[in-house]
Amino acid sequence: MNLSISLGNLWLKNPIIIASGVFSIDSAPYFPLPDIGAVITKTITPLPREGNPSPRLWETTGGLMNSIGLQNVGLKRFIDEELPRYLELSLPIIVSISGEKEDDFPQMAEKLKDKGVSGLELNLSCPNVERGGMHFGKDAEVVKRIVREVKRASSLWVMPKLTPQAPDIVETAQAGREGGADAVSLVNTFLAMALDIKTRSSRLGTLMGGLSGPAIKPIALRMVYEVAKAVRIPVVGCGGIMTAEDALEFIIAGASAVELGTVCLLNPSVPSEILKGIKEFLREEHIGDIRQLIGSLKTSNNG
Amino acid sequence: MNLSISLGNLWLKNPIIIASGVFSIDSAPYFPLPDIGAVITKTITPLPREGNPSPRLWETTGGLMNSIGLQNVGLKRFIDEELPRYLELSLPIIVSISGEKEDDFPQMAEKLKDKGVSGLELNLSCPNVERGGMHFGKDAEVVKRIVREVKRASSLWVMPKLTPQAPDIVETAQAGREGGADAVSLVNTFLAMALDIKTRSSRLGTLMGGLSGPAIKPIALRMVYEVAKAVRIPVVGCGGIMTAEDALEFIIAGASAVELGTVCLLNPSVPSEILKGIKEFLREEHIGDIRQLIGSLKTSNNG
Amino acid sequence: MRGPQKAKVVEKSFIGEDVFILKLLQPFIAEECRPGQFVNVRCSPLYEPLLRRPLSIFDVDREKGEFSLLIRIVGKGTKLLSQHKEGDELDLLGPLGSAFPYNQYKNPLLIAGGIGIAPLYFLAKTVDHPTIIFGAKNKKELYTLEELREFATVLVFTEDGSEGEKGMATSKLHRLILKHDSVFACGPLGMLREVVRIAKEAEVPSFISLEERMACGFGACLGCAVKTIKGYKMLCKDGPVMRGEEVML
Amino acid sequence: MRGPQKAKVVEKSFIGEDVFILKLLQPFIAEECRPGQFVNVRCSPLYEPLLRRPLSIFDVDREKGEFSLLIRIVGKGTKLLSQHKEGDELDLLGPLGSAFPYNQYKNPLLIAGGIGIAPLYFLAKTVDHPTIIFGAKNKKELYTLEELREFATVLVFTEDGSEGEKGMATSKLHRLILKHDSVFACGPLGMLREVVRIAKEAEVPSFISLEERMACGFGACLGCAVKTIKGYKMLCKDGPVMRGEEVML
Ligand SMILES: Cc1cc2nc3c(=O)[nH]c(=O)nc-3n(C[C@H](O)[C@H](O)[C@H](O)COP(=O)(O)OP(=O)(O)OC[C@H]3O[C@@H](n4cnc5c(N)ncnc54)[C@H](O)[C@@H]3O)c2cc1C
Ligand SMILES: Cc1cc2nc3c(=O)[nH]c(=O)nc-3n(C[C@H](O)[C@H](O)[C@H](O)COP(=O)(O)OP(=O)(O)OC[C@H]3O[C@@H](n4cnc5c(N)ncnc54)[C@H](O)[C@@H]3O)c2cc1C
Ligand SMILES: Cc1cc2nc3c(=O)[nH]c(=O)nc-3n(C[C@H](O)[C@H](O)[C@H](O)COP(=O)(O)O)c2cc1C
Ligand SMILES: Cc1cc2nc3c(=O)[nH]c(=O)nc-3n(C[C@H](O)[C@H](O)[C@H](O)COP(=O)(O)O)c2cc1C
Ligand code: FES
Ligand code: FES
Repeated sequence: MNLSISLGNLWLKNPIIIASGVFSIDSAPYFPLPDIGAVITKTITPLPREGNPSPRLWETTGGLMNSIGLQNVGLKRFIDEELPRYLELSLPIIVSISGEKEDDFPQMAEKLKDKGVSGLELNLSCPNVERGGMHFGKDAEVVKRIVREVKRASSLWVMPKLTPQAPDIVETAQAGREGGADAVSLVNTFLAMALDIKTRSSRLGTLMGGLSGPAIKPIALRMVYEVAKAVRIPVVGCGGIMTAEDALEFIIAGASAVELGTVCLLNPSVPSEILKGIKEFLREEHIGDIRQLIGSLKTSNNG
Repeated sequence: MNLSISLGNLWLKNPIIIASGVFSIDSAPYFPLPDIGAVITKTITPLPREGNPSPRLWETTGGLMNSIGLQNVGLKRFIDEELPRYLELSLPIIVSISGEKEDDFPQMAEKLKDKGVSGLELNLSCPNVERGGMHFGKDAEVVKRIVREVKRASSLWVMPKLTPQAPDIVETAQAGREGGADAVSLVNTFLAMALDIKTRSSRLGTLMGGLSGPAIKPIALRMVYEVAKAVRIPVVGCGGIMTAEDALEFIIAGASAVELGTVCLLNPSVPSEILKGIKEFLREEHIGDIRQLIGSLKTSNNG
Repeated sequence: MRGPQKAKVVEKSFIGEDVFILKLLQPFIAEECRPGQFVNVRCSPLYEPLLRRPLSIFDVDREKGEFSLLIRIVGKGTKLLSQHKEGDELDLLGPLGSAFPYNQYKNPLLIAGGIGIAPLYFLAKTVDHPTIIFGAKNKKELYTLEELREFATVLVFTEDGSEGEKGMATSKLHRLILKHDSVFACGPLGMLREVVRIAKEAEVPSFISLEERMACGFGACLGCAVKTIKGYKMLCKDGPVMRGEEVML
Repeated sequence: MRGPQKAKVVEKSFIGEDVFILKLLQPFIAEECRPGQFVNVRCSPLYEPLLRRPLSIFDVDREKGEFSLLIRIVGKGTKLLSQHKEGDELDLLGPLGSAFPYNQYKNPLLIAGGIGIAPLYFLAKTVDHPTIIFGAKNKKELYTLEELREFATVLVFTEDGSEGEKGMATSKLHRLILKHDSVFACGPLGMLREVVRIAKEAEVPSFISLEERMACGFGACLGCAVKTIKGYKMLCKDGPVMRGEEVML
């Protein structure tokens, strides 16, 4: 049975990727590393960021809202202190990067290019200070430019991560491909709010947070389907995946691999359970190669 | 204690509105009519529609996907057979209308203008056959034009219902106001998918369905906040409201009234429970008039 | 107003590995319900599962104001229901839907497949001198057979022959049906198709209890559409009991 | 790998209207845990509530491989936990977080407010000749006071004077603290602020167990941020026991 897949030039032994923001190098002992296809780091920015004030979490029906605020040690300390430890995990390591202006992305890529990482995920769901705080990922032209500059600055494998707040996520994905992306991942969290009715203020330390978890799965799945159908580079699906069945739905809808986010927080062993479930399904269905499932959705009977 | 609110020219004894699609005239006995501020009918189209093939429902974590497909008896039979029974309920009746081309909207408004209804909600989350099936509500210019033509064709109170699939929901709301809308309501369902991994096909009789219920609440609340902040006409909030606390969150975020959708399907008595909860809250907080709460969100401490 | 009601769990008893009977105290429903109708039950006070679950009325004790449900655990809702204890309160809507037209026919033939016995047990108790064909995979799945035999003529079929005749519930239907003026059935879709086909051939009217995913259960959402020769009907309101000749199975 | 563990419910007993003790069989955690640490518990196999709930280790019986939690019902997660029966399995992660530095100090003073007794009970059992100030609203909320008195010197305060001295747990702290080389506290935020303030004045190091909303509990999500003089720390990893002087309460 073959479980390996390739995302352009990046080969993974199985399609299970740990999403950005739910793994830290110190928490590695909680994860079943041998069963994981790749790990994406928490998003790194050029300079250290202390993150948002607490509370940073709020639970909703089937969902989790977070406003971590990209807390991270900054690129330099990441490269010096954390990356060597990541590379010891013997797993493909994809570094998630972000910045405050377009130039930050290629500059970071340049510094990461010969450090042994397997690729970059571009977190575009953050405010572009040069553009009045509009998120990079909402403007297809900006996405194309950032991807192109990153590819120019390094020979690394590059995957922009699309935000569901984009006016047209298919267009953004196309722009990524035109910029030279090796793959696209989607979705990042949905911008959301929750209020404390007594204090008339946000439940979080910030006004809004990002919604993740099973609540968003049906919307994320639809977006992955739309993008995979339209764009001719590999798609990595993400959003509310909790079980092997969920992961298989994304693959059938067109994803070549999946990212697990929130579910890792409630159960870091989940990659093993999902891998096992996928294997059982393939066995039961007599499918020898997981790649046969990618995009195998039948849409004939329904519009 | 005052619970009444006004949506432009439309006065409601309380802010609780039954959303389109979860009430039928035959199911009226299941609802606590005296506690309801207004009822919106299931969307009516110019001609009868038989709706989509079954299955039309799929349950997700905290959510409900539906693909009813605007099954309805058509405007003529609605006016002749159903509307008289609606008007007997002694409640403000808002008729939800939709069509397949822009002209359908003013034509329907014209036919409804002297029939005793309290107003119209324009369901813009349906395919525009003149434009390759793109939903009306995704194009701000189209929204403005439809509202303007509807206002021209009748003197009825008009509220476009915004779709969360719009590229920029604030812009669409603005367009509605510019067209002369008396209020805007949001949100309609989120386009979503769910797959049967064994058959590799949709769980619904159609490829996609609309997601509603508590799963979408945090996103809907954020959108209501953004629209209410930007647009100077009353906003009616909708999306995943299950409890009095949820309703109050929408009001604090800027909604003048709320629509209850999915929750009515699991508990048609819920309007009474929510009304009671709102009253208790106002009493505890020593607020004499619900209008004091509208848009009372404090955003000072957080960005 | 016909909103949700509270019902108290009087008794819960497992009668198979994954099948149990829930006896509930709810005088209004016990008084009003007719065989074929169902209740729509909230399985948890939380939002998972979000929707109610439709369950047929299996038995009634009008004097005590009680009625029972016969439930097979198939997923999270029925699992949660199986964890209720005596004294717990359940939130339900009902009675809902159409009943078998038992007083329009003198001599109906009843047919149940497996868990499909649920509405037919109540029906069998309601009609005079009932004859019922009861089919199941095996002896273990002939739920409440003993009790049924106390008041009905039961013809038993099992697929493995572990009780009664070996075969499907419908295997002798074409002969048995001749003595009856109607057929009332509930069971798996395959069985219902056979029932309708045979009844049509014999020119006997058939009434079958169907299943479809539901949200409201009271005709508000138009979610439980069933295709019939007259267009879509709502299973929760126009059904769950429908004329066999009309449904497009 | 340190993934989630299964634990069997050995005993559940209510010790107040909305407070109960859950005794669990889980040899690994019972062996490894130190006072102040917590476990992160899945309250339902479904996704509501979605996240685990952090609960301090209240007592341990290492020989039997058992440990206990003292839980107050405040919402849906703790409510679901209260419905577990003996023999049920629970899914939990732990032991997590930092412990009180009980072996670095000879003569600590323990202070608990209400349900804050949970980690301090275990701590009191661990240190030699413990002295503990135990405050609560009233007598009823002095959970496990009797048991505590069997092995500790307990100074009791209640706000309504229904047991011990009338007043707050911290009312005499400025005097009592002088005989001790450290303070270990858990309780409501107001109390902790007072403890830290008084300890600072007395120049005695204080260690307090804090609360913050958590998702993972093992340092992965950076969600449980607590502001300290050294920037944000993660309560689940750098805490829940933190140095009073460092936290910005
Ligand atoms: C009118 C009516 C009467 C019924 N009476 C009974 C009864 O008396 N006893 C009984 O045990 N069951 C009865 N059912 C079926 C029962 O409603 C389903 O088994 C139940 O809803 C499953 O819920 P769940 O949460 O346990 O399973 P889920 O987790 O929702 O699903 C488990 C499996 O059951 C399927 N399923 C879910 N809902 C339905 C449904 N409405 N119809 C068919 N399959 C479904 C799902 O597709 C899935 O494969 C009846 C159904 C209807 C429509
Ligand atoms: C390290 C740590 C140890 C704890 N130890 C214990 C213990 O031993 N015994 C005990 O009874 N409780 C303890 N708590 C508190 C316990 O975690 C919360 O009471 C529980 O998570 C509430 O869950 P719920 O689903 O019942 O309530 P919810 O429905 O989630 O919320 C009910 C109320 O509790 C508040 N709440 C929810 N989570 C927390 C939290 N983490 N901290 C503070 N308030 C919260 C909510 O804001 C809300 O007002 C501890 C908390 C932490 C962080
Ligand atoms: C606590 C938390 C922190 C996150 N941090 C990041 C991040 O730093 N960078 C990023 O691109 N996405 C981040 N995400 C988003 C996830 O990677 C993922 O896209 C999203 O949560 C949807 O997937 P899920 O529903 O499986 O969680 C974060 C999500 C959570 C819950
Ligand atoms: C079964 C069902 C049918 C619906 N039909 C309509 C409809 O005909 N017209 C419309 O504008 N919205 C329709 N809606 C959308 C609701 O009015 C509402 O906008 C949406 O469900 C979000 O609110 P909720 O989460 O409270 O359900 C329907 C929703 C459901 C669940
Ligand atoms: S379930 Fe809602 S109409 Fe039948
Ligand atoms: S709860 Fe996730 S880092 Fe502390």
